[in-house]
Amino acid sequence: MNETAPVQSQGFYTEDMTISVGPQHPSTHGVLRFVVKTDGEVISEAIPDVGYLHRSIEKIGEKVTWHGYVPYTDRADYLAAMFANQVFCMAAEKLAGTEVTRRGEFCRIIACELNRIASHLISVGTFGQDIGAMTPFVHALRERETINNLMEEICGARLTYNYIRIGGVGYDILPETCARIIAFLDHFEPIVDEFNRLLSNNKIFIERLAGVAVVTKEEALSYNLVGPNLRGSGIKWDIRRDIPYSIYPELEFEVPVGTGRVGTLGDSYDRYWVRIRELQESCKILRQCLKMLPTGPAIAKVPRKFKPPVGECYVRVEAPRGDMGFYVVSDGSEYPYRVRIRTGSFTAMSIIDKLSKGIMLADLIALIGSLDVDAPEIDR
Amino acid sequence: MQTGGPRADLDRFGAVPRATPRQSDLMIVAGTLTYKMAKRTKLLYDQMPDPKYVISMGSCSNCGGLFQLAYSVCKGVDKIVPVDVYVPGCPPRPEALTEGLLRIQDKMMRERWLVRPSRLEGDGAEA
Amino acid sequence: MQAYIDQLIGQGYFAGAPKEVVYAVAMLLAAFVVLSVFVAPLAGVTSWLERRVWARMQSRVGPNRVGPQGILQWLADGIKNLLKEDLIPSAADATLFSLAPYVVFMGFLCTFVVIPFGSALIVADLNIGILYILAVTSLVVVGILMAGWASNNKWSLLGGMRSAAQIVSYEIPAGVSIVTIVFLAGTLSMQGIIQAQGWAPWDWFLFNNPFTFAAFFLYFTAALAEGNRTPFDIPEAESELVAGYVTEYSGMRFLFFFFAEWGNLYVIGAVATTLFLGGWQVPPVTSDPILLGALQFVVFFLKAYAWVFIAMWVRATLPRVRVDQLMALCWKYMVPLSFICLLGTLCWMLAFPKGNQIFSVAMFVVGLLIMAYFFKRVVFQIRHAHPELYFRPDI
Amino acid sequence: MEAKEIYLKLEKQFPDKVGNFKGEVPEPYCLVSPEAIVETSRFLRDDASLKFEVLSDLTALDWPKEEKIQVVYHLYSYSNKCQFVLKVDLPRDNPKVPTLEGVWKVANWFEREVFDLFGVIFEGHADLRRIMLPEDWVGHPLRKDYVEQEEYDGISTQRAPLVEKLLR
Repeated sequence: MNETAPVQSQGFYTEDMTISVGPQHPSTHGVLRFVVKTDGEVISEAIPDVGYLHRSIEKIGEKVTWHGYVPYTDRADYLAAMFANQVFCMAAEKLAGTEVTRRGEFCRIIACELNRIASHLISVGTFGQDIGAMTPFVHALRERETINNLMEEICGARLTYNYIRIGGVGYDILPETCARIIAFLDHFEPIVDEFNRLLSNNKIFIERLAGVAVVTKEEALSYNLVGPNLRGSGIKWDIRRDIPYSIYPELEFEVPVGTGRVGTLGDSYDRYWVRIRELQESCKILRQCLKMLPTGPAIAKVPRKFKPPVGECYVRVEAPRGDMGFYVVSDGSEYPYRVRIRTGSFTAMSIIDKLSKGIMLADLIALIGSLDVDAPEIDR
Repeated sequence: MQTGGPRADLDRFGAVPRATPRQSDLMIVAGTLTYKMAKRTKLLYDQMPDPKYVISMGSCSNCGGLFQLAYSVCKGVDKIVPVDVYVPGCPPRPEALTEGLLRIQDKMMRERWLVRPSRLEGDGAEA
Repeated sequence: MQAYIDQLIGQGYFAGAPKEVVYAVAMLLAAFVVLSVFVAPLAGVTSWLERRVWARMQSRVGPNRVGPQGILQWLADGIKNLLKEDLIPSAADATLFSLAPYVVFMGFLCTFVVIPFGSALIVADLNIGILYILAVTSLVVVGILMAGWASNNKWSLLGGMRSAAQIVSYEIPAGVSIVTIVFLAGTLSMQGIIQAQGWAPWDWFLFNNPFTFAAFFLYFTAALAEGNRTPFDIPEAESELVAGYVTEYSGMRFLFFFFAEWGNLYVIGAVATTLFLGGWQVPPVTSDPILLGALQFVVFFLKAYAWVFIAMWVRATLPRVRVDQLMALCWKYMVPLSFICLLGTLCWMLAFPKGNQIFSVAMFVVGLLIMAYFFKRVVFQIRHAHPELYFRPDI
Repeated sequence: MEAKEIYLKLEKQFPDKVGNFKGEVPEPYCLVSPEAIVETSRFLRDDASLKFEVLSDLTALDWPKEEKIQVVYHLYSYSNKCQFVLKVDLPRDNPKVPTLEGVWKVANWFEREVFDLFGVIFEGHADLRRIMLPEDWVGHPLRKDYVEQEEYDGISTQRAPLVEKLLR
């Protein structure tokens, strides 16, 4: 962090101007706003102001039936919709104790890992564009276009899938789709290397990110960063590995952790590099799942009027932006009593205020990109 | 976002995303419009130079979409700014948005440039 | 140009009007012809070509709806911008606001007076050609500062400040690397510099000695920074400052700024070819002047446009440099380096007064080897990266 | 580290302030009196054997029938991989509870959201203002008895259902 002398001490008094890096700004992902006090280059304070995409999904949870709520969970974070579906359905199943069929579990993990690749492609691509490189973003979009086609074959929708239902998955995965997924994976691996050659090992890119906005381990814990942001600071914590759910114990994959590859440990480059490594890990997981795909029904028998017993439960899943937790309380009726969605970006936003003291304006944009926060997930 | 991408490429029609409202003449309202964002959208619309058009993309901005029960979602962007083309879908496919863009171009062809004052007073933002 | 007019006066065309007036009118006419016929469409085509080159590099299709392959896209943009509402923000300083684009535009247009398209094709062969170009391009800074200040918007103020600092500080490396060539050529006039170089590549100043080789790349980087091109396009950095100093501009005024930027690209290419790549020098293949002049024009245009293409290529791939890194790069690295090149060239001229032929050929061969190695790597990457997968997107 | 032992440790440390423990539900939790919440959470975080480093979630439940708002704290410890839930019961008319910002800095934003949507006042909070809704919003929406306003800032919140328009 380059310390700059306080403004007053340079003999003449210059005023800090406040700029609103407004809700409509090319590089705040979605509608976020930062009230930035700066003297032109160095920021003295950046106060985040969110809530521009608050669609009150939690209030709707109290007015809609259990089955009917699944499409709303998609919209909680439309870049990684599959994970919200999965968490809600797992929470409902935990409350009611319904058993998910084995093929249903596999279909869920295949859809989730595909969605993770798409979401990481977006976050890595827009991060490159924030630093100024236009081309990698469009290359990432080209790969995501292929994933969108595959998702459309699996569940009929491109972005908000409504695919995972309570007790299993809505539609079965056809063998041709599996063949197409494998063909895509073979095509995708060299593309990630090419992406690295184009952006990750680019001198200016490294220069812009090494040692910028460093998050130490204690800060990461105290601000409860999760997912790639936490692993970027060197803490090896992945819910798929440490609180194993669904069929993850049977798959072996490696959890990438930030190692201070370029600058110091926990800087923006580490968080970016953890996401690139996770892309490659997801490909490995997908290959194993497709090999072990069992036969059988894709969805278990679930009563149409789904009434879980009175009680509450908190389930968490490793979403692309960290652990997404659903705290569901049911009072035995057909409508959930309270649904609380806890997302990774919400807590990542709270650290921006502390990290942005003393960095440059261009670094604030790099910081937002490296934390990979996006509006639908913060505001719900 | 995907419409700017390689397959359904908006650049073919010469459409370039510009960062400021001053230099753009088509505003695409994509996604849900909440009350907190409504004031700013109106401000953005007013900042655009005159021959300006609005595409409301997605059922959320068309009529509030599946958030009818929500307290903080404005039910439809046409309560704020006069909309020219509504693109259905949640979210619409990239090809649908490109179709919306072509509809705007057709609408432009039919307008006579010299007789434009009606557009200014006529259909301001009906509450 | 002068000789041609003297002949006309000799034949009594201008009814005895004073010579200076005739010169002035002829110069104005020539400048008007060059600007309207050559420069305006050139800047437009550059904008269209840039979007096509970007699209090709991002594996998508650029504008191809207006005209064959979209070649008239810039005309469509221009007319649309003409029809836009002429909007001056109320809080803006109206006179400065409307004046800024013309200052930037004038700064860019004046450079075309001295650009030598051919041995006879030059508007005015000033004997201080290159100094004139340096002076005129700094007019752009004044225009940008006026735009930044007048539009009374925090973003444009920031953009204006940054670009002023950037252009002013990058004029020094550019100027010093130009001075190295002026020493070699012995004259400031553009035609003189070109005539000092032969048509064969090893006669160019680029390969004259290792220092001018380095000076060329220094000049090209500094010129990119002066033209606000990536990786130094901080003033209108899309992601940081919304649109930098052009935030408040709309319609035709906005287009003037971008017109100047695309045209500037060509000016950078033209000055680079004049100084380093032997301008319009052509092997004496034909005798009659018309064909020779046309050949010279084509050679000069191709060389200049090659560097414009490379600038587009750089913009598509490289990310943006942060402001303090930009300044550090300029003052800590480029200015000392350009001084070293200057001193090196002087010592070189002392050592070999008539220029060392063998070394130039050796440098030229080294240049060819670098190019060959570069293209080998490109071919390797294309073969390695499974090209067939690009053409079957719907797998 | 079973939930029962955690509760016994807590019981020993804060005898009268920690209430009825429920072990058999999927999420074992215990009730804590509002004044003791800061000490108990600091103890849970710093104690060598417990080490709950992370406040993974902070939210509230509105029980109009029992006339109370329940603030729920989900604590999680990465080192011994276990979770514990603290609950605080507050009266429904003016719920007040001391802030946990001192213990975990992430509480700052969680508490602002609970204040915004439930109206729970957190004493000692750095800047307690609305986070999700615009400043001039009336009422706290996530309460069960929240009724939607007719129009906000000149924009009517109801959209005439299409069917009526056609029938008319």
